[in-house]
Amino acid sequence: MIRDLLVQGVQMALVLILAPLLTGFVRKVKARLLRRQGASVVQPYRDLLRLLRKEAVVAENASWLFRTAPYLIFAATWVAAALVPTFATGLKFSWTADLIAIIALLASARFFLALAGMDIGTSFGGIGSSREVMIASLAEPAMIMIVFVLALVAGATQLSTIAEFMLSPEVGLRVSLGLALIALIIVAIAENGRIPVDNPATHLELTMVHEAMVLEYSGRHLAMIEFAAALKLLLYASLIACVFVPWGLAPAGAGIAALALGLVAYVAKLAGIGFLLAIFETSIAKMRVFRVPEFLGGALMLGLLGTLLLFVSRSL
Amino acid sequence: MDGLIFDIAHLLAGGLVLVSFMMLYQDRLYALLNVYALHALVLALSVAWQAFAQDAPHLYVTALIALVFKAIIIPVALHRMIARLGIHREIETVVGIGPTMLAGMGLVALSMVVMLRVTAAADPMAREDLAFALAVVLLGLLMMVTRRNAVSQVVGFMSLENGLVLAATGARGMPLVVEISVAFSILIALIVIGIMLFRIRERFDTVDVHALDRFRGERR
Amino acid sequence: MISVAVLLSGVAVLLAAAVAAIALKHSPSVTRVIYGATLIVSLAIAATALHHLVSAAAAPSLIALPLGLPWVGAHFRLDALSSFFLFVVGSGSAASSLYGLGHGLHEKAPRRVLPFFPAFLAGMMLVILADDAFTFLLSWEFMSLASWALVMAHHHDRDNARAGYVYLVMASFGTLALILAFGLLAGAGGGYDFASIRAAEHTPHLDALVLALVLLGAGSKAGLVPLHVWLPLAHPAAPSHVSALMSGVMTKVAVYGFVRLIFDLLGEPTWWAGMIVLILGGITSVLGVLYALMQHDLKRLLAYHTVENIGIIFIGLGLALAFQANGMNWAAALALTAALFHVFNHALFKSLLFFGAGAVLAATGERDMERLGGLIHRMPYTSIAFLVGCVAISALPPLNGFVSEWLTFQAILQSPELPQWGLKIMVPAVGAMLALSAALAAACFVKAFGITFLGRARSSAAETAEEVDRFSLAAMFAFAGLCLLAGILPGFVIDGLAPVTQSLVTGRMPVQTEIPWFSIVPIAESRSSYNGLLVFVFIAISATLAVLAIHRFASHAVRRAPAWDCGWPDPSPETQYTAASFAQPIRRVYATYAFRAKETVEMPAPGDRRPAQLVVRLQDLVWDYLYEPIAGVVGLAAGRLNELQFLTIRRYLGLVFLALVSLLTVIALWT
Amino acid sequence: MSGLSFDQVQAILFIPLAAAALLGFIVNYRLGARINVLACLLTLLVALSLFVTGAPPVGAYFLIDELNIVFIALNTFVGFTTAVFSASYIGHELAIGRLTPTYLRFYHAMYQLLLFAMNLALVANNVGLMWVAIEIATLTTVIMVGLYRSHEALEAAWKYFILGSVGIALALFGTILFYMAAQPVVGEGLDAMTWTVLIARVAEFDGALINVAFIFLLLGYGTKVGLAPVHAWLPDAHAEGPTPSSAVLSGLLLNVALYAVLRFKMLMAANPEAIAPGPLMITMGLVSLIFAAFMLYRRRDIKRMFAYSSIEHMGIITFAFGMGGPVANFAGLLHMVMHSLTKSAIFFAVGHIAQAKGTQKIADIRGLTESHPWLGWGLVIGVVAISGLPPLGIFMSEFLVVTSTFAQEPLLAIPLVIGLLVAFGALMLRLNSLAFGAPRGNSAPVKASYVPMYAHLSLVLIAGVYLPAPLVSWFQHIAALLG
Repeated sequence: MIRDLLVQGVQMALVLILAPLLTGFVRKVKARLLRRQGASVVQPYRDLLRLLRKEAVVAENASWLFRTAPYLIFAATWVAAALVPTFATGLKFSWTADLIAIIALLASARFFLALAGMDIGTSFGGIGSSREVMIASLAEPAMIMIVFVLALVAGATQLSTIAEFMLSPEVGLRVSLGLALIALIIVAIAENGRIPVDNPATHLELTMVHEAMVLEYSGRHLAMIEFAAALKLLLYASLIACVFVPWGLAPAGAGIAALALGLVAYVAKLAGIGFLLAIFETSIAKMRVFRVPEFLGGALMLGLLGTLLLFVSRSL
Repeated sequence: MDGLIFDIAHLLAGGLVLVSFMMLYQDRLYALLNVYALHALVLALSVAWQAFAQDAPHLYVTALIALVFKAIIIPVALHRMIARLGIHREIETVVGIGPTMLAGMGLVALSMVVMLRVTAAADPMAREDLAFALAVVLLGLLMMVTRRNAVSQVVGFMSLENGLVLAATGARGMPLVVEISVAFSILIALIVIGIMLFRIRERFDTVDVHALDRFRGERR
Repeated sequence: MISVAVLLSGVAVLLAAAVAAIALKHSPSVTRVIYGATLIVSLAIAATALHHLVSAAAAPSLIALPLGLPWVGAHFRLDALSSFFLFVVGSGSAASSLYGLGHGLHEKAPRRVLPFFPAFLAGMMLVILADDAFTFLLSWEFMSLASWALVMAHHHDRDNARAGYVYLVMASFGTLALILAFGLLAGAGGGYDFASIRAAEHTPHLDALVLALVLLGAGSKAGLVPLHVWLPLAHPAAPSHVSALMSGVMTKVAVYGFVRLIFDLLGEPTWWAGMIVLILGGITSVLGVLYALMQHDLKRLLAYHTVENIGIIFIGLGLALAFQANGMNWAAALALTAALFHVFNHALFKSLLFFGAGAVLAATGERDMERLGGLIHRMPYTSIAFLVGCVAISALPPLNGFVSEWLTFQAILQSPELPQWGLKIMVPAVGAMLALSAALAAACFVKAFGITFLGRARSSAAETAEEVDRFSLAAMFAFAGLCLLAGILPGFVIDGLAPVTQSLVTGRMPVQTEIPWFSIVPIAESRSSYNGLLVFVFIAISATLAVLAIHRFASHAVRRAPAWDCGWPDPSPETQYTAASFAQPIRRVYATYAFRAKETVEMPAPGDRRPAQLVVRLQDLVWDYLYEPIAGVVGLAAGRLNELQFLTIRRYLGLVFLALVSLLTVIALWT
Repeated sequence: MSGLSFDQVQAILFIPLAAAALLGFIVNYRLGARINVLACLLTLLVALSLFVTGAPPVGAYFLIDELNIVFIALNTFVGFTTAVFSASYIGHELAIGRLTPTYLRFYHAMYQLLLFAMNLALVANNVGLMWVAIEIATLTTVIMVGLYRSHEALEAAWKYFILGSVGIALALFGTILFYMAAQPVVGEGLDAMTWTVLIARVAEFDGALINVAFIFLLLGYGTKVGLAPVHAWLPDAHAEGPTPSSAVLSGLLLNVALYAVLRFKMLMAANPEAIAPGPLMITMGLVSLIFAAFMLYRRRDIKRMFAYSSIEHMGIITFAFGMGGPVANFAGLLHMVMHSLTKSAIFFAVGHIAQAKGTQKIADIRGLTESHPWLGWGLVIGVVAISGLPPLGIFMSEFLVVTSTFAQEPLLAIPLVIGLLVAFGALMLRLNSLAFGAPRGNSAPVKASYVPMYAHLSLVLIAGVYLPAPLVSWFQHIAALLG
């Protein structure tokens, strides 16, 4: 019992600790790929600490929603991230939320973020919010279709169960899973506001989505939002790792050694995913906002196709 | 004797249909009225014959009404009215005389077909009478429908009514025949008076029914 | 016997209240008296229904009165299904009455509202209690009529008059369809009481016709696309607490009608019935939310959104039919539970949102979102309640909307075990539609809340708005609280629904309240589970932790400053994003196909001083291609036939003549 | 006992006749109106006493059975309420000078004569006598329709007169044919026209002959019922006559003519060789229903609109009787009673509305529920009732008609339902503008008698929810009689 709680606690702390590191790592790799020196991988930690220490400048007509939203967003994202198996499955509270609920938790976070963007009543806030919900309106169904594929393959929406199933030999190679993986990557890119959907580094007004929403934030509020963004990136990376490269995951009730092994494997997987992400981002240009629906619509179609193909392959 | 009675009744009823055709053929009002008087005369004869044949003296009253009222009073009254009101002497027909006659033929055929199906158990005289009466009724209605002039419509109605009387008298022992013929005479009188009234009130230029329609409550 | 008698006497009190409202119309306290009475009666009815639902001895309670159709009588019955719906109706009515206690004082034409409000409640309750076809339809149409009168309360507004007209015609259409359905079900024998309908054998081709007619009848009342057109016109036109009832509760009565007829009376379903309902539900949910997104009128947006939720409910019902047809009773129970749970949820949050919209309307006199904004400052409590409603309706955890959608998804995931290919393929596609509509719903309510309550005021009315009265707030917070409760403790609701599913599809979900930590598990824990309570607690703890930690160890200083806005702040509220501009990206992506949206920019020539204009034209294809042609045909026929009013006497005689000759010909040829 | 009963029948006929004669000499309008009401009340009481004493034995000329006692009760009741309404209506017309006492000289006498004629038609055991009575009724109403002596009124009366005369002629021909059919079987003379004799022996009649007879009777009396396509007199006569006469026309005269059709339908049904009368009646009923439903849309005159609504409902009733069977016949009877009560209530409302607003044009009347709440809501309830919405009585009859049709002939239910819906759409469209919206035109209160209107409407409301068991079993009995 205590041990279960402990493992769960470790997981919660782990995602918190690793999230900025992953962001820093991606930035570092990107910089190196561009033949820049780049900031240190721990730069995000420094940024967060700096922001936390500063006083928050809040617009005059900001409401209570503006000030509470960052904490809610952070909390929802953190809870979601903590529920994804990272180094071990069968966590104490893993049954609290299945994959659909995790996605919905992220949606809650986005809901408040979009509202916060509109609170001050500026045109940039509105532009960001409206684009964000438009993108989400496609990304979420695409994600649900991915969940369908996984759930139909594994017979469950519980991530631990899915991961365990993926480890078992009966999975085999399936076209549907490949389609789901591609779709998941597309969704992950869109959800995290990475190139080519959004550019986390831009402040060019007409192209930004996420940054436009958080334009008015500063100080600790901004820190919370940035932290949540980093957690979200980590969450998606963990999700891909846990579902598609589940090797090394410690099963429920595993010993310390297995846990340690899982931890190492997890960090390695994250590094790999971060590296691939950086390569992908440097090799591609940002697309126009209204190309994004087509991009995400592709993901939705892939997910649906994956589901349908599953029936074909099952009945054969 | 029976054969002769039947033949004469048949002849008179057939004559009534024939006169109905003659009315359809007329295109001048005075002539129409004259033919109508003939129609009424034939009816009176027919009714009288029925009274004799059925030995029903009360039918003589009906025959008398037909003779006096329909063959004399009404035509004369209409004559004078036409003269006084200066109505067009021509009858405006909706379809030509020819097609009307054709339609009339069709109607007579129809009434024969309809009536002769009646089982032979029925009194043959009544059967023939009914067939002719139906033809007269339909021809009268056809006349009302194909004539624009109110006077000729009234004449059409009156010939229709003659058909009814023919049928009623043909029906052996039918009660209330006299009463009905009186009631109808009153009805016709009212219609004629109505036409006069409309004229006298000088609200309508002619008694053409067209003029009435101009005063419809709900105009397009 | 006892409980249904109690409920009927409650309904009688409501009807008496309607009469009293007419009698007391000059009394100054009539508003308080009537709403107070309806509040008490509704609460009592809801409590009785709940008691019947949860009490173990849930044997149906029957009563027959010598009213209604002479040789049938008026039968009333309280079983699990009706007690659940009666609870929904009762609680919705209670909240609405509570709201009316305060909101009703703003009413400009109370005499046109007060008599009909209790009558409307009584009508809805009678529909649910009715146990024979005649009583059912009588109450059904009475309910429509009473709500029509309420829609016509503000009859000076031309739009309302039109709304009332369209509403009543559609309602009558639906009733006629239901009459036909009952005619089919009862058969030539004329056994109009439900017991004999249930006992009768039904042939399959009859099933199809009954299904079609019930979809027309109940679907038109519920607002299934393409029969939804009256709904967004009529619901907003009524006074707000009535809108809440119409949207939140009356549509549920329609769902009840569907469930009662199809699940209960028709008996064993066929799989394609499920498929049809499923497809209709999917289309309805997506189109409904897209319609809603395009609206700038707050109440109309909510009304359109009702269409979406009805779609979700029908998806659940369709799934239940499909599973039941294949003997998968446990899955059917899951799907039916999901649908009924959503019925309950939607009643809660849609009423809540309409209450909020009514509060905004009362405070500002505006329904147009383009003239609102910044109300979070002026109406803090309303905005909190409204926000809860928005989160709940957007199906976000940890509130209740998510639970029912999650259950629906879980039901969808059982589809591989269905044998029919059509269903196998259609169910995931409908799942995608459901996901799409859920995501769009979130977008829709970001817009609704963001434009109305956030930002800066767009009109002086919004700038000077005042918080509404305590009764209105009490009603809103009561339902907001229920939304949260149902969201974090869904197991109780699911268990409460078990008798209903047991009676309809002879299956039930596993007992939830015995699972530790109040988790819900539809099938097995390894497959899927959700725990709203823990999610709520975790979020609360983590947020609190973050706040405490940051305020303790880092900074808690706040400085107020002008908005940054990338260095270009503009004090004019016009520079804000509007409702239309917020919806623009979504309009571009979806509405181009769904509504043939066209944007045209009118750019005046240089030197011309007119402002440039962006005109957006949306076509409602359903209206244009379904209802306009029908209206056209009726108009054409009326125009053509109308010439028969203007014939001459001669021509009329001609008609008589023709009729006579043709009948004689028929006789001549016939025999 | 029998002597007493026979007196009742005589009284039903004698009271109106005597009152008519008396009223012919009374110049004073107020006195006339009072005597009129009183005479109607007396007749009503006598008619109601029939329920207590039971049906008297059948006579050669007069007959009281389960079927016509309904009609008689309805006739005398609506006659009485209309007389009450008429008193206040005509009073107002005199006050504003639209009518002068000269015009009204024989109004009340005519009213009583009309009631007499209708009662006579109902109690007649002789088809010839029935025909005579209906002709008298027609002539009387022609004069009442022409009461205002405006162009429109005279034209309407003229149209009614001509079309009615042709109809009457056709009906007479049909009657003669029936006599001809009966004569070989029953023998010559009165017996061959006595209904009770006919119904007993009709099975032996010549089927082909009574087929033709029925066509003439259906068209002839159908003209009076107002069935399309022989309806043409009806809208104008309703629109242009004084409103009490419209109420009596719609509420009573149409029923009386329908009663005549029903009597012959019963005869037809009893003859094995004759064609079933059902299809003919169903066709005419449906044609009337659908035709009138569409005609409702383009109406600009409020009274003419409700006249078309009468055609529509007569269509439904004829349809129901044509369908036959216990349920449909029951529904037809119920519908007929409900329609009479509702439609006359509507005409009561409309009459006062037209007086209040000074116009019958729909476009000029608006917002009645606001300017004249009692009249406006009365109209709303009336129209709601007439369009078949619950909880009013017509809903029940329409429910029964539709369901029984659907059970017997599903395909026929479709045009029926379409017709109902189209008519509903039209009525509601007009109701919307009449009763709601900002009031237009004169808003001055009007002196009106609301009692008849609301009395009718409450009866209709009660019937919609609760029909007393004796009434039901009685109606069921008649329905069985009708076959």
